[in-house]
Amino acid sequence: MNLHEYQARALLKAAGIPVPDGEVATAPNEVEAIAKRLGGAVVVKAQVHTGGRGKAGGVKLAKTAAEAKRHGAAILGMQIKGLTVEKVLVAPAAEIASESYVGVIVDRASQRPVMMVSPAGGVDIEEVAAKTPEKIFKAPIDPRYGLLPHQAMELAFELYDDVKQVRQAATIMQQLYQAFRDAGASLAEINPLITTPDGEVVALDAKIGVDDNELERRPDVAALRDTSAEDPSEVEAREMGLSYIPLDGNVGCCVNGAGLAMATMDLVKYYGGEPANFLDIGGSSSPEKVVTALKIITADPKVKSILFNIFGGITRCDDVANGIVTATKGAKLDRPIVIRLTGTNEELAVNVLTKAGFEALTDMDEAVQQAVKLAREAA
Amino acid sequence: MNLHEYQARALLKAAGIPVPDGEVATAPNEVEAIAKRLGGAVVVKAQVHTGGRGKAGGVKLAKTAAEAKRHGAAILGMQIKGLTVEKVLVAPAAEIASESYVGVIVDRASQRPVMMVSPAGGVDIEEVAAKTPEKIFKAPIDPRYGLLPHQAMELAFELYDDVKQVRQAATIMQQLYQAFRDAGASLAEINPLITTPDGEVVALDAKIGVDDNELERRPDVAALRDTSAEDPSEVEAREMGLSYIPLDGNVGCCVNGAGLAMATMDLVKYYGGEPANFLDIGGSSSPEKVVTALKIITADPKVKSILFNIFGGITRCDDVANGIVTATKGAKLDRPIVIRLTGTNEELAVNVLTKAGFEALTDMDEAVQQAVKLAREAA
Amino acid sequence: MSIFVDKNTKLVVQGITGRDGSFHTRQMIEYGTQVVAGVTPGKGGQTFDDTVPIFNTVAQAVAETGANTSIVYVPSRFAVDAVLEAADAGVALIVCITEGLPVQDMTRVMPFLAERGTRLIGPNCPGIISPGQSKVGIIPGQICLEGNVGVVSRSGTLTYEVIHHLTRNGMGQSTCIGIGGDPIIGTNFIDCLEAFEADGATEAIVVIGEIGGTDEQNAAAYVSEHVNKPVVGFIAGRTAPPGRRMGHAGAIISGSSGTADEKMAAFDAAGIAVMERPAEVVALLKEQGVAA
Amino acid sequence: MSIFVDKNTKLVVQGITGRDGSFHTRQMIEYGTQVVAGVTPGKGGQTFDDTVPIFNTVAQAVAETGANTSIVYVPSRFAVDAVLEAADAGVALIVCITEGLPVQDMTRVMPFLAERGTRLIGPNCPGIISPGQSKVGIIPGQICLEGNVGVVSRSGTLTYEVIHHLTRNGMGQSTCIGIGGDPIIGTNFIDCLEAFEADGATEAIVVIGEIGGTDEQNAAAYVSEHVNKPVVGFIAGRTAPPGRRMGHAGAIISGSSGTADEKMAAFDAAGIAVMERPAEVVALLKEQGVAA
Repeated sequence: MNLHEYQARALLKAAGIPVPDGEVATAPNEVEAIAKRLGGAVVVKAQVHTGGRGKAGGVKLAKTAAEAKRHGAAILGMQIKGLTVEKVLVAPAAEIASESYVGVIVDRASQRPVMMVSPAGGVDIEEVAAKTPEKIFKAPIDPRYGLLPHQAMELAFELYDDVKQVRQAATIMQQLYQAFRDAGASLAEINPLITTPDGEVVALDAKIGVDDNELERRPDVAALRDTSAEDPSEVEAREMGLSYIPLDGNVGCCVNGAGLAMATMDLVKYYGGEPANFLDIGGSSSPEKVVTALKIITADPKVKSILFNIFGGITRCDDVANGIVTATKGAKLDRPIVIRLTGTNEELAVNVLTKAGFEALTDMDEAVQQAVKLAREAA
Repeated sequence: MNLHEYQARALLKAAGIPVPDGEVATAPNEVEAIAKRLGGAVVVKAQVHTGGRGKAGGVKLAKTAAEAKRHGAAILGMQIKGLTVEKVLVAPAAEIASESYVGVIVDRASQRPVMMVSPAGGVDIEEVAAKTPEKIFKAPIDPRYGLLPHQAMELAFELYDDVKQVRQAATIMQQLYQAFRDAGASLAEINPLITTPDGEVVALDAKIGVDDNELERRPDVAALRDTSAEDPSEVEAREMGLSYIPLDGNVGCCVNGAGLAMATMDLVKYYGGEPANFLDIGGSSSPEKVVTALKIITADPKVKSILFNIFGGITRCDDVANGIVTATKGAKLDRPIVIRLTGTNEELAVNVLTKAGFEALTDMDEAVQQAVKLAREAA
Repeated sequence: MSIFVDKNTKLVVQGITGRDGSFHTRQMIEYGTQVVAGVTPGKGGQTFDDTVPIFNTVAQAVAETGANTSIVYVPSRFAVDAVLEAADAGVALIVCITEGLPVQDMTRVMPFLAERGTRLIGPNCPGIISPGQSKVGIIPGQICLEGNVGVVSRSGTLTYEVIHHLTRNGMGQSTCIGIGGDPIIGTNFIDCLEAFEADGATEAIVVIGEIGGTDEQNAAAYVSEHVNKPVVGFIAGRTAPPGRRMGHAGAIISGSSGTADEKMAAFDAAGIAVMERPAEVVALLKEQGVAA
Repeated sequence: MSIFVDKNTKLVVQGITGRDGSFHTRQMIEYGTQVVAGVTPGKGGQTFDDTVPIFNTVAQAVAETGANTSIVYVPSRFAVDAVLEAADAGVALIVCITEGLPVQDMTRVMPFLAERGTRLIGPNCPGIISPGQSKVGIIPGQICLEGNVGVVSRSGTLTYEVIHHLTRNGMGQSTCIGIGGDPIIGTNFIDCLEAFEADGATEAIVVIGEIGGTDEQNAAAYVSEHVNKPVVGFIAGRTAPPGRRMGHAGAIISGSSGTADEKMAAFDAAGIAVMERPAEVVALLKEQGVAA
């Protein structure tokens, strides 16, 4: 789960990191009021879960409250990479003497958190890593000890010469790691970490990604989820325990297991089609989950054919078959469906489906080819 | 630094451990008022930094508030092992179904904290360990992980059969370890941990010893120090950075270094005398410290002769000499003094002392023998 | 022969009386796995299905039954401690089926296991099966066949799909292992490749990867240096969009890194025959000289 | 020869510009110790007394100067991290003079050092000197004499007293080491006994213990099994009352355990000649056949 910039800023502030003031607005009038309260020039920043806000026109500088209001009106409601801007952050425009990057991630290869810093801040850090890797400095963190003071100091000396700024940055890194721990984050970064003309070290922009597996034990963090910033179908799927990601194609996929779901999408593409979504109904599937899955898939107007690919293990094929039958009992499906089932209770499932007038296949390649063909014919 | 029972109870309560109500009183009237508030039978317990309160008559059961007041009057002001009782804890008398012991200490041998439990609670745990070691169960704690849930459960299954009580005890152990961590303790124990007739697990008495080295960074814990419960001369010594422990002998000792101070005491005994105290003036000694040291030693009426034993290293012998001269400038010492100095700036020191009319020796055995002889002559 | 589990595997089931634990314990026993003990705190002294003794703690179970392997079915909020408990009790292998373990917790679990020399498979995995010998996990026994192909995968049902093709075509398996879909897992591809290479019963290896991370690239490098047996590979997620978790917590393309194309290229460069479709597994193995 | 420090010791001083650090650095240089670097964050690039380069971090100091040993003089609230920093920087030996380190912190420091194979002497110790070769700490150099008696002690000035007797009587020392007065210390009696036993220059060993803990008892057991060189011992605190800390955080009799009598009895049982007074050290060594 990604947090909005304003949420991440609040967590960093709570951890003691110096962050400029700033408030969130959902309407141009609010933007104006906040800008007045702050006084001076402000920056109006779209709060959406995607990068490249600046390039898309979602970040604007305003010298007056009236100008801030105009920017607010332009940015609120704007579409950035398919997401609608519902909120903007209004913050004082900072004077910047230098820009650095400070971030902590869980590194898969070393199986540890790693603190990374770069004196080349304010730009895409992946680009820095790719083009000038010598400008990235890392400290592996033993999570049993946390980020040790000397590790933070060693990194901070790569950013600054002034020992006062070095100590400030080292403290900020330790606070950032603490925020990362406390939020159950998989990523927490400050980009840029700036120095002001009078030498203070301040976090200007913040990004925190939370490990979904942490949410159960961190209700305060879970409460930060902003479903208004998400696709409603994804929200509905998640609430039913389904894993759903909409895509651009026309073959709606419903699969048990993430790997098989990806392999199914890939096979759709292999046979000349385009998958309309990733959808994993999970291990312990019930007929109810299948009903929801079908509802979500059919709600997508781009979908021209529906493909079920089920390899029964814990998932019982008859549960899936019953779900399909239940979901289509009221209203007949308006798009063709191809069902592939094999494994646990395969025979029961075929029985259920045949009785309800559905055909059931057992071979994955055959099913995918048929679904692609039907989508092409319907298009 | 040892905490009083009532302070330890408060820390455990703050950590979430079920502890019966109870309040502290310094006067019999207060005892009565608390007993009234609590209602029912109460126990009045002397709050002193020593064991064996019960045997000394410092713990009494009262059925009525009036009886509680009488007990309060008897116990307040009582002497237990040389300590005056200034405070009593008044707590409800608990009904006890079973008594266990739960404690955590820093184990020197394994260099780890160790959680210890015993179903034989309510008695001196050292005795249990000596006589029935099979009734003591231990779990070494990796401080990087803390007391793990399964470790607490394993120990709790040694105390109880009922899984509800097992879980309660396991939770209490984890809370106890947390309190131990948070207080910077070297020991934290609950003895007894009782079950009530209706099956609840409750901490009846608590003991916490804090590592003095933790106090600098834990001002809240340091604030719990009750100097009224200590020997005033020890308090004064500590505030000057001296380490002082009064004993029963008549040769007052002033030494630099703890090991040498003990060896000096031992040598006093070896030559037939009795040391009046342990006193280490520490490494970086100043004339001021020496003045305080002499003041503390001479304030003890049992002291018949004074022995300085200084091996100069970081400690400069002339600092010590100047301290002795300063301290005796106003009023001549009313007891004989023997001074042994060797090491850093020995010659300067001898000069200073000789000018002021003191003799200076360089051999430890010789000095100790002289001090013992002088004490014996004065006695 | 086989890797990690075999006829000598003596299993303790953590969470044996739970919904998943009891169901799969019966399946494992039916398959022939030596399930010697179960653990549910407070049920110590009882017996599961009149056959398996239940203990309050893993330490007791190990002491009483000599269990050398543990499987964890407990709910996610208890699973981290269950793994640590099994490691403290001294089992050599822990298989953690439970999903949903926080990744920061896993960064603390791994050095704990390393200090004790304990192998973990998973979490969030289907477990491991050595056909004809022992099944520790949830891989359906009836789709497997005793044989000489080693299968290792980050996935569950996709693995079944591949195993299914092998079995239908008479290609049995030495061991099939699902290493799990999380970003941090106890046993990775290289661990399995090393074991398969050393295993006398394994003649060829199937590696099933997916997007996210660099485990497949590392595996490829390992294969080209240390593996002499034929290796066939598949990568799921060629159509996955970047920046989105595809069900598995670990299946995410971060920026431009961890794509299927990059992994397939790494396989190819290492001499691993890359399948375009799961159904190609049999044909590719035959091309590598493996007999059905 | 000697133990732990010698002519090849290249020392980095942590806290070189502090009050104690600067004073003792000058003393060590005067004694002949190779002080190759100092560390004070923010003073990197400066030079101490025009001779010793100062660095911002220990890692830099080690990288630039090849320092293999570190000494910690920083105030107690920074000392734990200073020790960890030196270990991370890869020095083989850390001597921590600073006192006042919380014992719970030490329980976390010890496994950190063990993982890195770093030896710690101290904390709360006077350090170590190999007369004529190198002095790392605060033991006064002028009271020492090159020779073949190894001295190990939990104390500071009491050790000086014993060394003084040795030197005045012509009995030189191979190495004198103060292991510190805290309950948890990096190097204990056994570590030193093992090293002295293996050291060609050491012919006899003096062990100076005190009340509290069981280190002396363990040392005695070790001596009777593994040490063939003559050992002479002293225990301070025969007159110490139980339950009181005698200056050193570790010098406390808990209940009835850790008394001087019990330690002296253990020494005696192990064949260690026990001094009644520090002044007896020379006579007892001579009885053991050590020549002045």
